[in-house]
Amino acid sequence: MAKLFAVTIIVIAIASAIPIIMHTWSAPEDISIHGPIIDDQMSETMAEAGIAFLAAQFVLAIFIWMFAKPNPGGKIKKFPGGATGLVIGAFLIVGIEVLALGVFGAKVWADVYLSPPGANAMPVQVQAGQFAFYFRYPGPDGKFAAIHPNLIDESTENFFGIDTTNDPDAKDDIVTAEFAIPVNKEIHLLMHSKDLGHSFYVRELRVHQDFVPGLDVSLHFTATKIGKYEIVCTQLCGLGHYNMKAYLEVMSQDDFDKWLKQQAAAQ
Amino acid sequence: MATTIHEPPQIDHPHTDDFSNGGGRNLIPADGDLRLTIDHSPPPTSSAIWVVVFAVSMMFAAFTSALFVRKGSSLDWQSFSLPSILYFTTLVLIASSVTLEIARRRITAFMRGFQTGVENPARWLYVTLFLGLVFVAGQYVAWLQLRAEGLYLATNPSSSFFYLLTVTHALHVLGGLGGIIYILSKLHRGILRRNQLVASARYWHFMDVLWIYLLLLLLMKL
Amino acid sequence: MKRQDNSKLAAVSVCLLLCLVVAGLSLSLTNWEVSAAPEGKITGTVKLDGTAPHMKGIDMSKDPWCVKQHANDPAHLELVVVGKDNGLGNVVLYISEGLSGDALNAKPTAVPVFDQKNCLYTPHVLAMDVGQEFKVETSDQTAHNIHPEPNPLTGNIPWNQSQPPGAPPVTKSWKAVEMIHVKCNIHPWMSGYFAVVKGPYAITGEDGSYTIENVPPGSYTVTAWQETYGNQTAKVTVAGGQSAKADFTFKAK
Amino acid sequence: MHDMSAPAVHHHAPPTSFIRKHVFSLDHKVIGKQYYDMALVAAIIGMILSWIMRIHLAWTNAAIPGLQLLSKTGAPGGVLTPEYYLQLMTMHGTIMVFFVLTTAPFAAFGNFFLPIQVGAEDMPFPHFNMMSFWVTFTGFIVLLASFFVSDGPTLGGWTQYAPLNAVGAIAGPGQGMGVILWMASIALFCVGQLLGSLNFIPTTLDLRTKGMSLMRLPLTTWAWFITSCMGLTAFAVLMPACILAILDHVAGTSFFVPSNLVISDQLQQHSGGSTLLWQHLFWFFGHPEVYIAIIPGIGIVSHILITNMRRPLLSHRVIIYSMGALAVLSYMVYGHHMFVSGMNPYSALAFSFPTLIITIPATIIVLIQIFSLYGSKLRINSASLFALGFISMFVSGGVSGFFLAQPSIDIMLHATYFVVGHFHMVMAVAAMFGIFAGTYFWAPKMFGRMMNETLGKIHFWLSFVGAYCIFMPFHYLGIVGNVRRYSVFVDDYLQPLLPVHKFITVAALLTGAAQAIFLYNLIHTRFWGKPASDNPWEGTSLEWSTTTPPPFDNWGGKLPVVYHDPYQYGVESSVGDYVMQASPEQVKTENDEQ
Repeated sequence: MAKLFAVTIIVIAIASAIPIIMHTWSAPEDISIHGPIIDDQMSETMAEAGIAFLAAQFVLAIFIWMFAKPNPGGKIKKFPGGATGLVIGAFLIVGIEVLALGVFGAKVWADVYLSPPGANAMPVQVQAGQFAFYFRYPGPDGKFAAIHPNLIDESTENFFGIDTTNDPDAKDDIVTAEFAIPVNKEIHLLMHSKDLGHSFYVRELRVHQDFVPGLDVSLHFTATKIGKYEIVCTQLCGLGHYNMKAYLEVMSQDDFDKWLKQQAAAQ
Repeated sequence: MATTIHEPPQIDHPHTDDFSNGGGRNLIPADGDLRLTIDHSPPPTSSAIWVVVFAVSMMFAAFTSALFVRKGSSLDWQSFSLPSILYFTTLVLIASSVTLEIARRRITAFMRGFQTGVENPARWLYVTLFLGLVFVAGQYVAWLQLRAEGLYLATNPSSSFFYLLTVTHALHVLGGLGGIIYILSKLHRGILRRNQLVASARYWHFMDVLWIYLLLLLLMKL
Repeated sequence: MKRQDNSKLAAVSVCLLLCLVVAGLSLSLTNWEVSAAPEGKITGTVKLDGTAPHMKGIDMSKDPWCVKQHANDPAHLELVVVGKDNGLGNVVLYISEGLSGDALNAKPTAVPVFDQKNCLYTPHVLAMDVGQEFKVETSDQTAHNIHPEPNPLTGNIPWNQSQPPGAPPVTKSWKAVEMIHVKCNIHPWMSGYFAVVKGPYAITGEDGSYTIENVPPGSYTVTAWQETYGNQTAKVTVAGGQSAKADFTFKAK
Repeated sequence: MHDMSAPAVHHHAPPTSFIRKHVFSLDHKVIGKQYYDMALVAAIIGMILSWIMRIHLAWTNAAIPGLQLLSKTGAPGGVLTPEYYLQLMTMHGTIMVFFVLTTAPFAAFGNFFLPIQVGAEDMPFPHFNMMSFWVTFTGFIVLLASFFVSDGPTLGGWTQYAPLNAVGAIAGPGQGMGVILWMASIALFCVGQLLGSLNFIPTTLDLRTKGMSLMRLPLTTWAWFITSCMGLTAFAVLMPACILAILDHVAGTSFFVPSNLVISDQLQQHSGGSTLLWQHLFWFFGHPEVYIAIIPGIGIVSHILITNMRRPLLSHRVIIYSMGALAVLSYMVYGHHMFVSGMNPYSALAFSFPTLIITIPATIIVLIQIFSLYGSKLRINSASLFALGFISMFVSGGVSGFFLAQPSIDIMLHATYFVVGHFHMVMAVAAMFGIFAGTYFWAPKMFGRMMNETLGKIHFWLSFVGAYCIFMPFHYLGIVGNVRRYSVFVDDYLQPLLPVHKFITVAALLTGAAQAIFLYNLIHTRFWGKPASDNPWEGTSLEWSTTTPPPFDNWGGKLPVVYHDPYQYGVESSVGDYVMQASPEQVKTENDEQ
């Protein structure tokens, strides 16, 4: 029984590791400028955690294999070094490991989150609401019209509650359901929630940020590859949470200009 | 191989100690051979009261941090001045702590037999009880005053926190009054134990300190 | 013999009386309509004065299934639906004053159906009587939620429930007169109305014409309600078995 | 005046009526069993809910026969609606976290064994102890009641984030009465557990019998003591948070709801609340809660392993200090749940390092447990198998913590199935294995009868392999970016993952069905099992010194006296390779603490 158990643990450990090593399921290819360092940090952690996982399971299995016998009259033995050795070992190995991960991870985090957006970053506002994202481009004047919550009316497609009759800034704001951006251009995304907590998650962009109702947060990124990607909500927001999404279209600058014109005409 | 050193000393009943229902660990170990730790633990009631004090403190700490976060998070905070009756109730509560301390000493002395035949030791407990009720009534008057000013629970975060903190505190004070009534009934039936008295007194003083803290918090932050 | 005749007469009259009672009973039980004067109807057209406002297109890109359904037929808002000759569609007409008794309280047995089709509501406005049962169905392969938002003060209770593809219809009714906005939160552009009225009602087709059937003779105020332009009223008198006419014109803003 | 110097009679006589004996009992053993039974019922409900969710995830349009009877609107024709999926998910999480993982290893086993293991007759405040159970039970009933309100239980997830939890029915089904019942239930639960801590702490500190110094307490007692200290802090914070949320909900205050929210086109009246405030308060409770669920498991597993290895762990003290370190650190790490929540990015760094550091005491515990196996005489039985399975699960779930502790990687993994896999392994399955191990180990003492070993082993194999089959693939899904809390996978990129979900569902159904073996074994044992001897496992701690089952006052009027450290195995004594704590016998080689 004990030997079977030991073998089971080893088989499970190896079987668990295979899909990771073979990359059977892996994160999609990165399309952002800041993504590669996150991916590196990820694979580094994967290697360290994987070794720790396999080592611990193997040692557990081997000890179960070796010592699960009645052995009447036999004396118990102590692992050389005892608890002191283990504690020192844990402090040294795990301590150094987590310190390394922590320091490098902090650097990655700082690179992503603590750097200000560039001066030429293109501002786009995204508004999350039950259960859709809407995007707003400031138009030629570069200014976003003020949001009047009492004017928000989805049945007339006034998703942002902008005052088109009285507010001059509102005339050229372009509101879309799709998020189109030019490739290789830094985007400064201003995040606003209309109702509840939502989240903005694009796997390929390595971007993930919650919307905070009552507080506008922003993030910035640069996409490097043309294509169509999914934006999904990851913060439970109600019954339609599973279907709260939008599409990110990374286009060439020409296509984007064309698209924007087309959208402006449709307003 | 093994040798039995002596018959295991069995204890007939652990609760022979006068006023404590602390475990048998309070007894001095009978045998020198064994690595026994002499550790005089207090009766469970007194550690329990610290547990209660800690839990209540955590709760009010949570409310306090909520108040700080809430006040810092937005611009809709409207200050208002506290109803002046609160200063009166504060004095009443402090006075009640003093009377309770007098009562505690008298009852302790009475139980030790130092002052047999002196005046009814319960008298000061009744005074404390009365002062406690006056305090709660005073808080109620304060709420009525705010209501008259049009400040309801949901009017503004400041009034929300005011009601929240004072009502929660008043409920805990009522709990303390329940404790005093419990002590009184035990006293009259002659089955009061000192640690119960001490525990209730500690709780009551804690309510006192907590109220002063809350008053300062409300004064500074509201 | 005279006595015999009398007794015959008595027997006959008793028989007649019995017949009358039976007839009366059955009449009262079957609500035999012959007893009342023949009912009339109100017809007319609703038109829009001016140019129809531009109805924005709907970008359904959040749900690719919806996009696919509208690949060849772009969807647009239905706030104002104008047909030929400026006929105004989706206008609810009902008798707001003058009804009484049975005509007011009669409940139609028909069950109107509100379908969710291609990520839009069909019909856009569903009219019904107070207490009348209606059905909400889905023809779509994507889940919707039906979220009517009545004013809580009217006594109508709001509800909000999903209908996944293939789910059985939801049958409901409303307690009070109200124009209730209904929306789907999963597809925020989906917007429609439950027009809950008392008594006979009609809704205009795309050409703006309507007919309110089963109106007993009398003088009435007819109200026309359009979701963007609001209410208009007209006085009409319906004669038994006749059809009265009431036309309405809404001004484009 | 009466004579006030008379000592009170603390000793309560055994009750005779059925109600006082089995229902409103003051006996900590009966209360422990009541907690156990409640947790069992809760676990069955929670598991059935997980089945329904898994079936729905794998075969979205499949009708589950009979489900429409539970809710006609939630499951028309037996097919789950998106909201009912979320409602069941919320109930699954809440029931499992609060009413199974907290009550079974802590309140159930702790109530039964803590007083016995310290050598006390009962808890110091039996009335509070009784209240503790009945308040918790009321909380459970209130939670279940939300299944029967018109629009069903809340759908906000077990974390109940603001402002979804505070804006009312406008936010969707279940957000009206469902939320209020949830908040009330959890507030009651907090009160119940605070009353429990009120008993656990003084019992451990003050009611230890003669000779029972703190370091002579078994690891289980230490685990329960540390857990109750944590509970005292955590539940005392969650309860006020629930009160604030209820006020926001029913009284119109704005603690958590900010201004200018437009929900379903309707402008809300609240103003200026802070949504992050809820998250801070919740996770200040929530992260310690994870350790409240797992530390008793660590204690139970250590206790069982020691008995079955026939040797003490390499160090008694280090395990205790490590558990203490886990408890203290768990309050400094809660922010790692909020890396992408919009809180200050600098505080993400401040929370990341303690989160990584907390792996050190956890690693020490695991290493000591594993390396104590070296040179032991391991006995394989159902209890020790589950204990070893616990270690394996704890390691598997623990290493994924390296990822989630780092804010930069959390960008990819936050709110994905990776997180779900992580906490299910480290907290749910591991804690469950601790409960199972404890049940097989202590059933003789609790019920006076031996569990069936063969059935126990079958149960173990199916559960162990099954749990890995269910929860390992969760990690792979998470790495791809499969978002959690989705009722249907409509997204393009999630479609190719459906085969994995189907595999998980089949594994979950089989593993769940295997729990029927346990249930049968448990019920059969309680009524018809083989009667157990006083010390079937040749254990040393005090629970094995008393009779099976223990008498009403645990010791038959004679308190034990403690002469030894708790785990004197591998010695030579008159009874075998062990000497009991309460045995005055002196043996040649005591296993002293280094």
